[in-house]
Amino acid sequence: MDPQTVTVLTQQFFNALTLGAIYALIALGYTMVYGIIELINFAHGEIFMVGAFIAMFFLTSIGFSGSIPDPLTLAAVLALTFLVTMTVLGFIGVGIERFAYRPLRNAPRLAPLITAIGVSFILQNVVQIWRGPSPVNTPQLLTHNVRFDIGAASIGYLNIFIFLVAVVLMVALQLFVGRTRLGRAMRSTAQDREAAQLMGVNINSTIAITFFIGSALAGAAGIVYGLYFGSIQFTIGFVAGLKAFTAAVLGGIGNLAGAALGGFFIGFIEVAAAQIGYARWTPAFVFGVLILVLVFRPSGLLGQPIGERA
Amino acid sequence: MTVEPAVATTQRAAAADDRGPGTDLVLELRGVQTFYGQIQALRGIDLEVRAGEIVTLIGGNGAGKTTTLKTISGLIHPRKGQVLFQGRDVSRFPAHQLVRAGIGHAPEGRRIFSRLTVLENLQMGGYTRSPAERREDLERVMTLFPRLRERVRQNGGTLSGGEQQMLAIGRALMGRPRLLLLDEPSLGLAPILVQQIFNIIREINAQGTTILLVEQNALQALSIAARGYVLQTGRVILADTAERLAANEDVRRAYLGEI
Amino acid sequence: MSQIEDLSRRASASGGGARGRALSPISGFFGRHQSLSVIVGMAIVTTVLPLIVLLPPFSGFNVQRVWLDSFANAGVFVLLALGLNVVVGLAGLLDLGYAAFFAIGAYTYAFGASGFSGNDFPFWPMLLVGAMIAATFGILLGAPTLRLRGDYLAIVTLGFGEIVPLVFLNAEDITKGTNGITGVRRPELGPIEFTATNPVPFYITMAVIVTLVMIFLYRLQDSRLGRSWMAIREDELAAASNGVNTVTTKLLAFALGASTAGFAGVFNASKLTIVHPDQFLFQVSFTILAMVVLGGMGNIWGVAVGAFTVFIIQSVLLKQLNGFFNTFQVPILSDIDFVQYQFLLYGLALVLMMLLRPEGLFPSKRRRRELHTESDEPTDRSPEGLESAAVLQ
Amino acid sequence: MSDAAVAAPERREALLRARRVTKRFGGLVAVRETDLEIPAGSIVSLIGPNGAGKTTFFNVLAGILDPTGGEIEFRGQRMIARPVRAWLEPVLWVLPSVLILLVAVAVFAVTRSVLALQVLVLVAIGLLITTLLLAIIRPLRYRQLLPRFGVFRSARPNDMVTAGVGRTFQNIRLFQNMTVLENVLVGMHSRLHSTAVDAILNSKRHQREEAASRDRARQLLGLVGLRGRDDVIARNLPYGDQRRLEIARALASDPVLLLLDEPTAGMNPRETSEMMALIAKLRSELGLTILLIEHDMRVVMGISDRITVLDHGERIAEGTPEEVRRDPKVIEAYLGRPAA
Repeated sequence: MDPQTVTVLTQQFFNALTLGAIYALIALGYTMVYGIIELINFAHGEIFMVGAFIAMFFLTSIGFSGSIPDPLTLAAVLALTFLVTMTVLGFIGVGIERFAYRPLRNAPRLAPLITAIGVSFILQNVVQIWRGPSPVNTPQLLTHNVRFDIGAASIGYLNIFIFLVAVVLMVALQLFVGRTRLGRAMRSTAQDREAAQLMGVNINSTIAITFFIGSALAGAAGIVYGLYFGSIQFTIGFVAGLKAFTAAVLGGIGNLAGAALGGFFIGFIEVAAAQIGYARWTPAFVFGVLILVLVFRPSGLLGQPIGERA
Repeated sequence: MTVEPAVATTQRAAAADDRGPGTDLVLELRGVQTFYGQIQALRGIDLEVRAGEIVTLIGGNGAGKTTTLKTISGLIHPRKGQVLFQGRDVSRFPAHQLVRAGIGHAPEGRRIFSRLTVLENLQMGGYTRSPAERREDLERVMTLFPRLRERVRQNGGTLSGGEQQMLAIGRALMGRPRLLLLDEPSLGLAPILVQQIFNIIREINAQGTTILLVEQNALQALSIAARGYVLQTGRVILADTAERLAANEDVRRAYLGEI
Repeated sequence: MSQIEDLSRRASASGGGARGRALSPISGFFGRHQSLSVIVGMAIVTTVLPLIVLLPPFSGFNVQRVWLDSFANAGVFVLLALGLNVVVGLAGLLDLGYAAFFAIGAYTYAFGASGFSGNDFPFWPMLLVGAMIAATFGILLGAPTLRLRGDYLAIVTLGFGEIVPLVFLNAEDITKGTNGITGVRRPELGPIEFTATNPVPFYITMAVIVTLVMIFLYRLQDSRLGRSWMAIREDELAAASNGVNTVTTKLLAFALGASTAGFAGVFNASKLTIVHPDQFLFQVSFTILAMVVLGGMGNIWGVAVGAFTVFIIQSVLLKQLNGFFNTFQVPILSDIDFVQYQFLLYGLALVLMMLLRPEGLFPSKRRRRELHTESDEPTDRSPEGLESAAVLQ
Repeated sequence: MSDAAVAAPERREALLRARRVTKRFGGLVAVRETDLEIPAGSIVSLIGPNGAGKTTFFNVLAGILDPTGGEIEFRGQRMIARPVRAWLEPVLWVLPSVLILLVAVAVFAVTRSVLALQVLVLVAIGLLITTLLLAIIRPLRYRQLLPRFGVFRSARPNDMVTAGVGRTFQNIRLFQNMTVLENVLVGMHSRLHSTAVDAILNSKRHQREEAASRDRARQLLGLVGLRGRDDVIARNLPYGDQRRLEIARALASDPVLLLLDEPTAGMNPRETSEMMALIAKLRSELGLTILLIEHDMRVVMGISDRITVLDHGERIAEGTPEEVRRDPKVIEAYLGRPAA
């Protein structure tokens, strides 16, 4: 292989990793909510989009609209942005659950699904009215120009940062769900809500926590999306949400590790499609993958066979 | 919640006997009416359970036995009437608060968490308790059910029917209930296991837990219970001591399978 | 409301044939002669509508000609909603990419009869061709995915609904991409002229088509197939265990829905004389879904009325409202661009509808029964719990 | 049951024959290498503790679960076995048309004939649609073709119903919001022939069939004791009647073999003996063969010709009620003491 190709491929590899990290973060929310109340939260993609807007709004309103050269300030601002955005988004998620989904928790399946679509449109249009229909520039705290070299390829610190953020959040989530008392309560609630109640688990707050975490993760994805692409629009949630959902299904819905894996997989498919010159067709590739997975392995790559659910 | 210390003390086997049955009402239902939507399942249930007793509910399918238990444990709320637990009206309490208050419920069909390990299932049973208490209770339950100790790392779903029932009862005990509601503990078990489960129930009772038992196998249930209530279409039609119920002609004909 | 519910339930519980149909001699007659009642109903509606718009306040919005034109356009959406109702309301499958089939029908006709393609196939047979091609795509999409549980299907259809406009947009050589195909031929029928200036032929044609489709749907609903749809909606596994081939049955619903959309697509293309990827975006699928939900899933008349009302509100009233408030200089209100809020309103309407009146404005009796299945009904799960999921493998 | 009835099945041929059926869920073996033979005209019971795999075995028989191993013959025809290369099936749907498409490209590359390309592509699309339709409608011929490609997929539940196996569920699964009559009519589905087109055109055949099926449904309702309840919403029926309705619904498909999953679950002794009488009547009057899962030992011992005992997914005994009752393995694992 000639060096040129190697360079391009290395850089594309890191692009895919970054994109995958964003999808993975969104996919986690889908998978968590689905795992606990078996609802495809259609509004989740829009929550991600709202996250991107809130991060932008927060940064500009505290007076940062360009790159921050000083690493300490940068770290502080980033940490603050993550904290604020994720908290706000978490509460938005909890609010949506409280008012739009909880009343329908025992209704036929179609009802909350339709509500979710309704919520998704509300969020989209509220943002459209708030910020207008055209793309909005986001503060580029960490520009793509800050890079380091690996051989012939140069990698942006931003790519590394996004990847690390995603991995840290995912590991933290995995530990939380797998090891803690609250995580156990979440898993029990997912399996048998009534039995969990009889153990003393407050179902409503457990489900609310699930929404909080899922939405906060989508918020994190929104922040890094803004940082990475530099421009956001009210429509980004819809397509990103679909791709992330595909990622969740691909990995096996309800399975956290699967969602992460699926996210990265989708990231790689997209970058590969762009690399061979079919960027405009990426949604088609992604949904092709979705349909193939559903036909041949509906339980996803890491999901347990559906029959095993008891 | 000031109930916790009280629960702890009454756990001691002696506590109930000291005061003597009849004086210490753990549970009282007054004219409880429960609905599923428009359909009335309970049409005014009155019953009481005293500390240290085993009380059993008998009745055909649809008589409202399971609904009565669900109403007590707060899974459904009564539309009319009161559920008094240790003298306090708890009819509006959500289920998870009643667990803290001291009501344990091993529901029909066992309902163990099949994708959690046996240990995690038991830990879930002690969800409302402190880590130290949980460890202590874990030891107690494992002693009661040695089979569970052998299978601590296994997923709940891989246990046999009898082991699952043990896990379900053990899990309910992990919350240190003052009152344990058991719904059809022998359902679907091999006849050979049924006796074993009843022995365990008796043992739990002897250790100081008050038990309200719903059982298809009315004969067995009456053999270990102090008193029983016969339910029919959501009403109590007969209430008496277990011996007298077991001797009652109508009961024998309708529920004990003597045709 | 709960008391009424209670009464009606008690009435039905106590049995007897006194339920619904025999309420009064008139409704009893129309209950037995559904086709006749549809024909009479549609005839009345078709005659009355052009007259009503001559009266204020409707005459204030538009002249009669424009109104009739809107009604013909509304008919397209009534058709679409009726088709989606088969999928969502009768068979209980959530199709979120329904506009894709609409697009396929429209582009089929655009390829078949337009200046751009150079072909000039006659309109009337193309109506059926468009319907069949859309149905074929419905089958192609449904065959592998209908075995899945409902919400997966929703996502797959959503994806399909994204891909189809994308294909029409990107395959520029054959679709002229974003420009769309213009110069699509209008229908021809002997001496009757279908022109942009004379909406009457379109209006009448549409009324006839809607009448026929409604009759067909009512008959289907009461047939063996309609019962199977109902059974699948209630309990798929039990339906399969009673001999219903669930995949075929669902697929048939899917194909019927798709063909109705294809049919509407051909009609729409010939009426607007232009097809364009933007006509078939997700928003269109969403609008149709809103129409079905608001009208009352499963109720054929209800859905038709719902679709008609929503379309008229959206395409006539909201647009006119701006002009109206501007003319009279109403403070605040004159600054609002109501059309921009359209989808926000749909979203709100969907959410509120599901929360407050999930059976829709004009519900079917059966749907109401289902949706008011009480929330705390005991959920009977077999201890082994395998049954419900097993059929989905 | 008389002794004659007990002895007779030995000489009859087996209506259904299950060989070494295994079903695994992940690591859990629910059924292991279990054999079962149901002689025509007999009543066979499947007993064992919960979790012994009875319902799983039942679901395999009914075509709901694919077995991990073993096979099931019904009336001498292999209906159910472990799926072999089932993933090939969707590939087979599209393979012919893809081949033609490739040929089209090849022809175009050589001859540059646009017409040939268009024709071949059209043929490919037509073929694709045809194969898909065939795959969906799946007439018998198509299914018989599959084994030649090394593909075997078990009969689906509806195929089993068409072949003559009716079933009921342990936890009643009626169509709750449909009327009693409609429930039975759905059960009749596989025996009706009018198509969607018939319905749309309201053809004579359709009208005749609808009328006839309603009469037949009422007849069946009479048989199980639900006469005159046609228009009651199923979920408003009392529990015992729901069980009866479920049986009527299963009978509507004219089954040869009826699978009853705990038909007396949750019934009091009086209802139980009524149900036993009904089951006996189904055999004597309709000539049905019956397989039932049951816990109530009085029902099992009183009604069965043969009994199969499952424990931990394995068959531990098989025989007449008397043999099973005395079998030491059964006593040890299940009964505990000679059954009353």
